[in-house]
Amino acid sequence: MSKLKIFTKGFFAENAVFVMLLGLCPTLGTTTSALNGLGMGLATTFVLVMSNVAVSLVKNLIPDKVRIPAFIVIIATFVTIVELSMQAYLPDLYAVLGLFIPLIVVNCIILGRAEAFASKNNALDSAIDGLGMGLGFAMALTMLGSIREILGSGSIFNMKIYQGDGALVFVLAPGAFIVLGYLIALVTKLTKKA
Amino acid sequence: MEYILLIISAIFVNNVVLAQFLGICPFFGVSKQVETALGMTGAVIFVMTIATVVTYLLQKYVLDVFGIQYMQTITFILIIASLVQLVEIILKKVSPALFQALGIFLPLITTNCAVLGVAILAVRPDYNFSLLQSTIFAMSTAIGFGLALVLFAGLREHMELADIPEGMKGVPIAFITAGLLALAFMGFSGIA
Amino acid sequence: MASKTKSTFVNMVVVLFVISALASTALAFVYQATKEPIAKAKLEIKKKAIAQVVPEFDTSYNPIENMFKIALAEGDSLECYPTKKGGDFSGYAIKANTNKGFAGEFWIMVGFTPDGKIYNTAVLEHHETPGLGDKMQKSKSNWSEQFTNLDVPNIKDIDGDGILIEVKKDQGTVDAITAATISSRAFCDACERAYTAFKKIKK
Amino acid sequence: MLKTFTKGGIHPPENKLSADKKIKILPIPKQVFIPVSQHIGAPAKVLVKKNDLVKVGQLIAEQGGFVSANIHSPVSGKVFKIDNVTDTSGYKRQAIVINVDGDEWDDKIDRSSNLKKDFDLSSEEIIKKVQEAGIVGLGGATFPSHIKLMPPKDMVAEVLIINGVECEPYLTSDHRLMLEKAEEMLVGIQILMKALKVEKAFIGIENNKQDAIEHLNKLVKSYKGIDVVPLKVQYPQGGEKQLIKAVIDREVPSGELPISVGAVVHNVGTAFAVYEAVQKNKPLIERVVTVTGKSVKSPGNFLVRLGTPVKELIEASGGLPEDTGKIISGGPMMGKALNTMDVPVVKGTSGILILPKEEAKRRKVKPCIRCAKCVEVCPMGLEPFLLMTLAEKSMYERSEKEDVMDCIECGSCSYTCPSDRPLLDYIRLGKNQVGAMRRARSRK
Amino acid sequence: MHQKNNKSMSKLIVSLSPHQLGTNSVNKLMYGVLIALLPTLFVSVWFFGLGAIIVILTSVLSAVIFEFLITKYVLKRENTITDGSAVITGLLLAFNLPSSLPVWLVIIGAFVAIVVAKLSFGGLGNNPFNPALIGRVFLLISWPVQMTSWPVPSPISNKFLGYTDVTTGATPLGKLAEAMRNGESMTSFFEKIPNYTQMAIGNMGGSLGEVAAIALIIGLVYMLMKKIITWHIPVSILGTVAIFTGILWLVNPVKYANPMFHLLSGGLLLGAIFMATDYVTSPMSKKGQIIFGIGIGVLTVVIRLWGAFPEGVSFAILIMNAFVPIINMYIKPKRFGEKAK
Repeated sequence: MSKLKIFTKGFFAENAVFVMLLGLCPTLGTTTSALNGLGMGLATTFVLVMSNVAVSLVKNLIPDKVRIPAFIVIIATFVTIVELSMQAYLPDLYAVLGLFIPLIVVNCIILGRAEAFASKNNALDSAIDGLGMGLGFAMALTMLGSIREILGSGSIFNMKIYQGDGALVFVLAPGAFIVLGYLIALVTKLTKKA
Repeated sequence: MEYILLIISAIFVNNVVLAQFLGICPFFGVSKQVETALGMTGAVIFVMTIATVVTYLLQKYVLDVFGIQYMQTITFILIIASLVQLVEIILKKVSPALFQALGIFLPLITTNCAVLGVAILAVRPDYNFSLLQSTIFAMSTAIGFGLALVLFAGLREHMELADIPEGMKGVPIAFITAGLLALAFMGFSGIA
Repeated sequence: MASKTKSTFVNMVVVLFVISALASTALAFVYQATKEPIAKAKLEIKKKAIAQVVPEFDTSYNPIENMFKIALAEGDSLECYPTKKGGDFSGYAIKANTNKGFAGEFWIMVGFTPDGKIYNTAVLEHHETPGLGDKMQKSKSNWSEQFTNLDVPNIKDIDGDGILIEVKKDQGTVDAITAATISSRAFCDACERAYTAFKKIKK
Repeated sequence: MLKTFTKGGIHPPENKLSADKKIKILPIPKQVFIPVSQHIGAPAKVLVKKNDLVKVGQLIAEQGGFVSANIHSPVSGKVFKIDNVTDTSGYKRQAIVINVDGDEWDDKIDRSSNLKKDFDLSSEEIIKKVQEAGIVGLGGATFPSHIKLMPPKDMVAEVLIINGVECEPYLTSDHRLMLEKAEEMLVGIQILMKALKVEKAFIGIENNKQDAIEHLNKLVKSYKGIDVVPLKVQYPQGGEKQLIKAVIDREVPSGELPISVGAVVHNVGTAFAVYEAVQKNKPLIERVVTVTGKSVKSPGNFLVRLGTPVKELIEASGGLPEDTGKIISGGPMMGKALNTMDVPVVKGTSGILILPKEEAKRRKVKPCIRCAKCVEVCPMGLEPFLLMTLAEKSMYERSEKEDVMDCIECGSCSYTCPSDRPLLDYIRLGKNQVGAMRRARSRK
Repeated sequence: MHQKNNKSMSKLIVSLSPHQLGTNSVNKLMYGVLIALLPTLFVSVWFFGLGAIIVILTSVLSAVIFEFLITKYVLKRENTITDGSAVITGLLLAFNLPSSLPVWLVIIGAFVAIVVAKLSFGGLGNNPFNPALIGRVFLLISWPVQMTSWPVPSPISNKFLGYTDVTTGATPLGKLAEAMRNGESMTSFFEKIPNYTQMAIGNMGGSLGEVAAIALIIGLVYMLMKKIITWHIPVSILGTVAIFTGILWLVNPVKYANPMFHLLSGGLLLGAIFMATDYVTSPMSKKGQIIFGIGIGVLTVVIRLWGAFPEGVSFAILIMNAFVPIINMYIKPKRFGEKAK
């Protein structure tokens, strides 16, 4: 597989959210606005790249039977690093994303990539894979966040684009599910044609 | 009364799936049939309650005491992962039939973020829960998860027999349904 | 390619132990490195909030270091951050909570001038409904401006229940946020609690 | 309050056009077609060959298994051929074709019309006579009657129920029989009671046959143990299980026979046939058939020799109307549509119904709106909408769990469906598939 | 002769029984519901004037147009307008809206009802949730301010052209929620609201179609007579609400309003008679329907008395809609000859 392909597959062909349906909790929970979605996406990307690299470096040292716990420890370490750094340097974003930051650890994408890719490939490829997957995830979250922000608050990245109140429901839980449902239908339709 | 409110709040008002977006993966993954949904519910109630009790004690008597709260994520997830293993082993021995039915879902509980999420929520300083409160909170949350899961499974089984348009079949319509279910559950808001 | 470590018991224990040890060490290091900034960030938020709700003050007298608690009832106390200007107390920022919110407890900072007027308010933390209750935040709407310079001691207690800061529906003077009466009422409750605490200082 | 069954049911327009038309004897046709499968169970075995000469009442095919029935020649003449002939099922099946020559009867048969009330036979002897005469259920189910007279060892018959309900719209053959052959029928009932060793018999008759109820009520006084039970008009009251529920308020458990609640049900036509077999030595060679339909010139009831082509019946009632869309053997609810008028009248033919094109057209099928009307009317307490969807989606395992096999195919669901969905068609498909599944399982 | 016969034979229609079908039809049922809604329509126009007409027309028209466009161009299925279900959805949606709601919101509501709640699932017969209620709740949560501004009704003669320029006031239930929160006694509360006669004829604030109890009950009687619906759902809902609120009222008449008030106020009658009885989204068996009704009754009272929303009928029906598949799965009609288990 070429490096480019490793990088781009995460955007469409194997997009974590639209195609693989992984990491749905943060996808729905943190996308009340485009910015929050982007922030969550980037935080996840960081953890994904770092844990992918770490896993691929130590993959041969870890006995198979304790593979999963070992991966979880590695992932949890990076998650905590993100959590602490965000608290220190981006307190506003941390306040918004809240619980979902520690929950990156149980995001199936990360353990999934560690299992499916990093434990079988070299560090560079794993890093590219993590970056591609992570950015694909971030893209999906930003897209969802943008739509919800536009429909729900009448703004995008906090810039007002129309007067008056949006449809509040899109900021709330029901809107998240509904928008993602139609988005997946749309993405499936477009990718099928292509 | 305080406990009743806690229970109602966790099951209906702040439903873990429909309002808090936790445990979405199993919510979609294990909701194709009501029967498996019921089994999964049982497993989650069990794991979530025990996990919360154990992590609560760990937080109060180890992490807080030694001032190493930053180890929270890492220790909690390890405890949950080993608990799931334990449940798997016990279930295999005690009820092979149930194990057969749930076998594939049990590992899923490890990555059920609702379990970790509830464990973390239960020790949040601003909640200031007692051990009993935490336990009730965890159990009610799990029941709320189960309620949403079973209702959703029923709706999906119903849709198996319906005439869903081609482009909406499968995942998309499942999300729309979940959205409408969440919309209905908004009616519970403010009960306290 | 190096051969894979075998799953013997010793190997497993050793590997897990080493990984955990490395992880803890790494975390301990990061924790140490971020401890200061986190504390600073938290302090910053508090400082900003205090500065928002009281008149300009002399930085020589640190309100955070001089924080004191005022008990309202058994096990219920509020934090007060006093400020000075030119040697005299120029304002009191009181961090008040209420559990009457739509989605549970929320925290606001209420600043008083020494004569008992509310100088300004700021929302610290809340879970109110986006688009409705969250309009009490300055960034979302100008609703909370009606609390600015609110002359609490001169409000007439019309319904005689001893509470001064109330929404109009409860015979008070405050306009509620449309469709979010509960949040508005809770906000008033927090202010009232802060005012009660303030009166205790004055005594 | 009149008695009826309690679950489901519909009340389609009765359309009993031929109710006051006396039974006419249809002339013997030139050629008759006698299928060897006129009953439920194994086909009868042919005993004659081409060119054999036969008399009226002569055994021409004998019982081909435990569940099967004898067949006698309804005419005299020469066997023309033994060939495959289209019957009411629409399939070609083996049949004996006889060219009619005169009307020469078997000597043993008493052809007089005088009423013979007394009989002195044991239960076993009666059953043997019934069996020999080839009598089957004449209500349409065509289940060999002698089997119903022999309850399994561990079960005892307590009561005989005579089905004079005739709940199918249009049909009047049973109604006429009750009016014109009442005494014979009552004697037949007494014979059946004797055979079953029961003391009690009820004749269930729907309230729309007031004259028959009155007539029989007068006559039963001189017959011990027989009562007439007027019933509220409701379809499908003629269904065995529904009738038992209506008359003696017992529910036959799912998958079991009426005898499990101590009841045996026979049709009025069967009772009459039993009379003729036992008292007159006359095997089952003719029956009453209603020919009806709104466009039919002169609807009527005919006493017809079995094997007579349907065409002859239609000719006798004024010919085939111009706008005919459908010819049905039986009633509009459970009858079978014919694809040709050449099919012969058989033991189970209770009527020939001719529907004009306008009524026969299938309506456009619309989506199910889940109005639950089919659930409301199902006399078996099933959920037809679900059974149809399951069959549509080939989910037969679930069909079985949803008790598809309990369906009695009364058609109430299809009748009532506002979306004109062919519920029963799909339920039949489900029943077939589940039946095949069960057979495959039992083979294992 | 033989030839000719065969020819005429080939025209015979052969199909499986039954050969005779009843006179029920979807159109007949749907138009029956529409007729049953007419009295309510009349009352709403009488009390809310031009506003009612604008909201109803917009809602019905946009529902029909959305149904037409989506079925034709997106789903590419047969036209379903004539079955009347889109008209009913549009009308019921309008009956659940205040008469002063801006037209563009009405259109959005109709879009959500028809496109999201109904056609996404494949149209009539497939949707698990009541489309009109989804439309209403969507609007209520998205635009709570507009959705809870209730014009004060006035007979048509007084103020026909009162669409934009109306005084608004709270519904009796809104006032009840206020009173309960303030710990006000019921005696003083009842002085503030219209009396029962006024409530029964619909002279109070509220959604278009929910105010007129008498008109709604006429509709119910009509539908029962025409066998469009059975009594099970409406009676179990209303009965449950009456019993539940009755018990609370007997225990503490100062704190809780009496059952009569609960029955006449808000959208309870509209919901129980026209929304919960929607064929598609209610259980199939009678037993199931009664459970469904009891569930709606209980949830309605719970949300009314303790929830954030003054009126809970819509939510209660939607929540119970979600239970319908489970109810259908486990509550079966009693089979004939069912063996005791």
